[in-house]
Amino acid sequence: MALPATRPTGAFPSGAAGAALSTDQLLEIYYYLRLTRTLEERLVALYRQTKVIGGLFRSLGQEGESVASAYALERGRNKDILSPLIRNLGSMLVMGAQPIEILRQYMAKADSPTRGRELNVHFNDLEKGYLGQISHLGDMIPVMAGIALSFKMRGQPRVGLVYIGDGGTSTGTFHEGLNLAAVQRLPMVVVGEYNHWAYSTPPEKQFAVKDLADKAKGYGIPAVTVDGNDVFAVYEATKFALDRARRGKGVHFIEVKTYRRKGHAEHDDQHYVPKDVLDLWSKSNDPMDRYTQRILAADLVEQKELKEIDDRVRVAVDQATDACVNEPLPAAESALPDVYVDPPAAEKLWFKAL
Amino acid sequence: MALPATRPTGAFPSGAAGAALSTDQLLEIYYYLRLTRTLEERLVALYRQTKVIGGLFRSLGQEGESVASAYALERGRNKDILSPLIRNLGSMLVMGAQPIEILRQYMAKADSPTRGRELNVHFNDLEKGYLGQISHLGDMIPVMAGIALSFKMRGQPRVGLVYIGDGGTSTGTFHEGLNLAAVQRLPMVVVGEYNHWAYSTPPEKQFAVKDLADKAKGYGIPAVTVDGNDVFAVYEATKFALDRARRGKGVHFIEVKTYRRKGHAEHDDQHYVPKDVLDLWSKSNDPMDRYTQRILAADLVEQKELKEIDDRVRVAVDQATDACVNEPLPAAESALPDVYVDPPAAEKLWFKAL
Amino acid sequence: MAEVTFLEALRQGLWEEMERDERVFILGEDVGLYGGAFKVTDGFAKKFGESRVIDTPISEAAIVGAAAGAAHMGLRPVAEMQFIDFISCAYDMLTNYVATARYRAGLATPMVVRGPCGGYVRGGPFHSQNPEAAFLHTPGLKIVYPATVRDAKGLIKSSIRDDDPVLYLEHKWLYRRIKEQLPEGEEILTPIGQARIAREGKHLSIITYGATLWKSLEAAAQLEQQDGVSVEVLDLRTLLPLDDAAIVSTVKKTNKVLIVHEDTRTGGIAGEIAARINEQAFEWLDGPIMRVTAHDVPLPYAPTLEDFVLPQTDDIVRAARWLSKY
Amino acid sequence: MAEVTFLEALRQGLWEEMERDERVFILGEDVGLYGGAFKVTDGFAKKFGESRVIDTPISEAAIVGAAAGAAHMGLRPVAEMQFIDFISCAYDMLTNYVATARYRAGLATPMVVRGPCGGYVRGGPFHSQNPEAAFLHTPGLKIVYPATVRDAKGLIKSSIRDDDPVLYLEHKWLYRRIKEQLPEGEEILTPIGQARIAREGKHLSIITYGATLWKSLEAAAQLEQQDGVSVEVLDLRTLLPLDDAAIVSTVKKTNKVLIVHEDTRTGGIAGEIAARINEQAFEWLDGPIMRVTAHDVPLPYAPTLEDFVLPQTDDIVRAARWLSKY
Ligand SMILES: Cc1ncc(C[n+]2csc(CCOP(=O)(O)OP(=O)(O)O)c2C)c(N)n1
Ligand SMILES: Cc1ncc(C[n+]2csc(CCOP(=O)(O)OP(=O)(O)O)c2C)c(N)n1
Ligand SMILES: [Mg+2]
Ligand SMILES: [Mg+2]
Repeated sequence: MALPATRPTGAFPSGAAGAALSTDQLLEIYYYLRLTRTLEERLVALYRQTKVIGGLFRSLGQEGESVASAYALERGRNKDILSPLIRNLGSMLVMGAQPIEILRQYMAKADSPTRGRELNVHFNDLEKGYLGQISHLGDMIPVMAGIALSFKMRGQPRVGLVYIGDGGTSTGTFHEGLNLAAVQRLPMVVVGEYNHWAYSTPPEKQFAVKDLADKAKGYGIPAVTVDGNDVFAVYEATKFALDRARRGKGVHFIEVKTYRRKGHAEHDDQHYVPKDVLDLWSKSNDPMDRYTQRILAADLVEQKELKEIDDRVRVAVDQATDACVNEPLPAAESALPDVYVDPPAAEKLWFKAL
Repeated sequence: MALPATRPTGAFPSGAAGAALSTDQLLEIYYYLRLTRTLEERLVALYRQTKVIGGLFRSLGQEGESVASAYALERGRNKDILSPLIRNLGSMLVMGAQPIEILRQYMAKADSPTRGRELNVHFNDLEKGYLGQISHLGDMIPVMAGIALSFKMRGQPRVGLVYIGDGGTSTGTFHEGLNLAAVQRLPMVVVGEYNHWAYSTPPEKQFAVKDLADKAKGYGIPAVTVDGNDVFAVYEATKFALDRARRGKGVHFIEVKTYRRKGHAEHDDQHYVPKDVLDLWSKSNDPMDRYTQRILAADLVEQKELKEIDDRVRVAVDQATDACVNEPLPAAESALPDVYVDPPAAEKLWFKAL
Repeated sequence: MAEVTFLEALRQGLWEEMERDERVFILGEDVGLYGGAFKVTDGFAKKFGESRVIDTPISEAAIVGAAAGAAHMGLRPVAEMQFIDFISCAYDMLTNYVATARYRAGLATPMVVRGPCGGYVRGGPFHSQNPEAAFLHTPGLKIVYPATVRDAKGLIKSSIRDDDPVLYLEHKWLYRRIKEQLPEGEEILTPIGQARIAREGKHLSIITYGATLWKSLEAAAQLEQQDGVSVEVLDLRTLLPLDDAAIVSTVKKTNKVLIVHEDTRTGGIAGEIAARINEQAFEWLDGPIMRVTAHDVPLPYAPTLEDFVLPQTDDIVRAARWLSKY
Repeated sequence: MAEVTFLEALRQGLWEEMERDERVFILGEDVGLYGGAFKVTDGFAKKFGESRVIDTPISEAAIVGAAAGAAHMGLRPVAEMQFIDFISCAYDMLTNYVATARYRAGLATPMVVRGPCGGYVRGGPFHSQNPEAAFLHTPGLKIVYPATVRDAKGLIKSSIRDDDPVLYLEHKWLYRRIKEQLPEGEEILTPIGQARIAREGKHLSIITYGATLWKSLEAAAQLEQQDGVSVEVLDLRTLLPLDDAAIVSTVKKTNKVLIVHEDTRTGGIAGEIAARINEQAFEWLDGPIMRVTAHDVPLPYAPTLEDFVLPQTDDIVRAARWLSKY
């Protein structure tokens, strides 16, 4: 399968994988898309109420590639492992992260997955199959290479999928990790998100190649560029790459062309982004719109079913919010344990006891 | 000019640049080839006499690419800048480093360029146009990018040339520096030395592409692969790349295919290198032999002239050795000055004064 | 005179040096048209042109390395780390290449690496770091750490003019929180290597820098009022090289020392200061040199946790009270 | 019993753990067929196969990062740095990703990073480094530093079995210089976090580790003989977490402390130790805690320079003599 480099227009490529998806699956994908968007909208509301403690990062316009790529994985215990970035909320939800976990993380609640220690989507559940990133861009590539190495060493039919932004590909760790994985022919898929911005920096100040996929040529691994706002194209490309990796053929690079429709974080008014470009992407190239139109137009699902999901999601997000918004922050001294297994807690400093 | 990827065989490609070189220049190139080899042989002798303090690194078999690439530069004050690696002794000599400086460095003499502080070819003369490396592979790529950036900012018609080994291309700093230089279209030339080994590691464990030149594709810069043991081919390719960079066209990557004919360092018996391969390279693909045969066969120079150079070199190396071999090591307290401009010297520790 | 913030003072210092000396240029991520994540270089690209205010790829090692190369050629680069936490990606380049250049090879490398550091702002473990201790161990590098508006300006200017590489740490909690009247038209240059007595006192010395200077001053005021304890506060300003004379002199004056820093305790800079005091003023000590620092954990995100982990004014008060009674 | 070198003991420890636990594997540059630059893993690829002894590209950050990923999945990687100087290239990965993993995200990351460190061997500034101080400031990481043949073995084995990431520093000057009889067949495990009294004494304590342990023992013998001064020598063995109990106990016994380390002075680990002693045993001190360390310069290559810059037995003797008379 040689997927063509599709341009991010409103046109729908007629992929084969779409047909392979059952109605339930199509609806499930819709569910995750909707959940991502609704949950983020809720986070914006909470952010404005200053209930979100730190920054808020949006994936608006990128939910399609996140959900579709994760949906192609084998999920569950001892299956594939995925490492998301800040804009891959959709991927995490697909992998089984719960809305309440996300809400608690952003609000630094005591019962959040990291017990208030780390922010936003920086958390893991290796049982469910996701490994949170650290802030330092690029670092997750070598780490995922190590995970994939463990699969290879143990002969497990598992694959590791890791995301990298157009900006993140400039880091040394991206290079070192991808090269190591390529040489070792590890079962790893890299999804490069060409969303046109790295904070305020456009691609032409980030690299001198046209496509991220060009970078794969330096590692001797295959690459494909797909329309990142076409759920089917991303799903199809990822499936292919995963199958290939699972068969021991090594690393595969998938470039998804998409657009970051919000600022780098909620505080960034993105004045550097041309208004008309933003409009174009939001009006005629929204991944959810395109997906919805397509499954409706092909009579694969009914409008009513989608409406039901929308309602279900709204209720779920409401309930999750209500359940945790007034939860306490972690107790101060809970900051001390688990730096090491042994000693079990950091020493409480002398002046605290005076 | 699209130079073909030449295989490292004994055949001589008929480059155009050879013709452009005057007899004096051809003899000068021969001089530097001979000087490199003779000086290294002298260093081996001194090493066996334990006069060399640390390790000894040989460039046997790689003198051609070193000398030819450096020879293509514009040399002298405020001209091009070159940054050599441990196996680019030839390049440094072309740039004007003196045999006695090399000898003193290896023997850590008080009057060595670094006054006994750094080893082997790790020293600079920015007036002459060379910047010594540090051990950490890859680091010189960003540094040279910064030098080239200064040329661009000041509108100077100067170029920076930097070497990187096949192993060194795996480092994060190689990636970051080359990408930055490519994006900024800096006047920089990178010579990638495919010498088949990185210590004991062969290329297929170092990267998954065939040629180092493939790596350039990920940076949006042109690349060429040349027969590194063909002095003319390397000279020609470098000249072309330098001219292009000087005209503001940005970074150029030159891969030289060659062979490391000695172990990683003198202590390494290179038992992991097949004997027959070594023999083949030394018997039928020695860069000096090929160069000599070619200029003789084409009647460009006379045997007598070469012989004179050989003698001259021997005398020069003898004299340099005699002049410095018994020189003193640096005085102990000369270790303290020049950590900073101010304070001018590190504090002498209290227990030394007791 | 005009009242300016810490951030504005830093901005002014950079601006003045860019105007004064055309060899000065800025490079980093989003420093150009966007003006930097914290707007420190806002308006610079417009004024000085994109060739002197360079947006780079996300490549900290390349940023620092390229700055070094340009510095060798006589330019005066100022490299921004978007957050100082990312200097870890250039650790090799800064410690091995840059810091050693003069010593090992006689190379001049006049350059500044600067970036926002420090906590108290809910930034979590990777946007709140205090990297000074990791670089204290680097002969050839200088480290400055302004705590006041005046020094924000005076130290960036001195750093740019210094002939050696300088790591300039700017605490983001101070950016917009503190303000000061600065004279216009006057050249403000804070000498590198000189600490400053931020408050005179008799009974006990607090040695500190950065954000905890303000917490220490608060504590000192409280102690004066509530306990009648007179606390001297020394603002180090330069961490490498340390101003031994100023440190020793305050110890000899008060005979009791509390070292306060925001960084984690083990391996923090307080250890070095304690060792030096011990060596140079042991006989003058009327009590142990004590430390108020962060707990030895990565800095957590939740306010309750962060506030507990980082040293607070109350902690300083309690510790100083204890020591004053020793 | 068989007499083995330090290097051989380390090799045995690695070998035994590879045999005992199939989750253990090795990765690094030239560790496979070549057996490592210093031959620590000589014969391992042949015995355990290339899939458990992996030759990597020259990519320290990827080596450390991949080790972490594999460790999360339950393996027990041992990552070799060809020289420990190159760990600087993985500084971000080790301090930010690896060391914080358990704390920030509940991730188990049982892995060892090891490599030859230290000077006295004419390696010049980039093949002689002592990186411990740069990592002392890293909650979540352990640092061990064997000085004896027995501990070379005992600590590598304990490090591999430890459930947290361990930086294992092996001094290359010791590799073939020291020998010891080791029992065969007996399991040698040195507990992490415990210092060891290498020589009992009464008048003065030397706290040290690594190569300078041997120089300190030499000095102690000389002082005993020539001056009748009885010196206790404490071999730290683990640098993070420090064994406070052992440190405090020797101080309380002798009341005078000399801290000796090979690393440069400013920002070296001696500062931390001095601060702790000060805090925990101030009243027991009969003199200032003094340091014998390297000078604050990058380590030069020439023997005359290196010998002057690094602490020598004579320096320790002179310093201890001075302190004993204090
Ligand atoms: C090593 C490193 N340097 C700098 C940063 C600061 N930073 C955070 S996000 C970001 C831009 C990332 O752009 P990209 O990789 O394209 O991801 P996107 O935000 O577009 O999803 C930067 C510079 C960082 N996190 N890590
Ligand atoms: C960052 C870094 N890691 C490891 C080393 C140790 N080392 C020195 S030379 C070398 C092999 C270099 O191979 P290559 O780049 O191909 O150069 P060559 O020796 O073939 O000229 C290695 C691994 C180093 N110098 N720097
Ligand atoms: Mg992006
Ligand atoms: Mg090589």
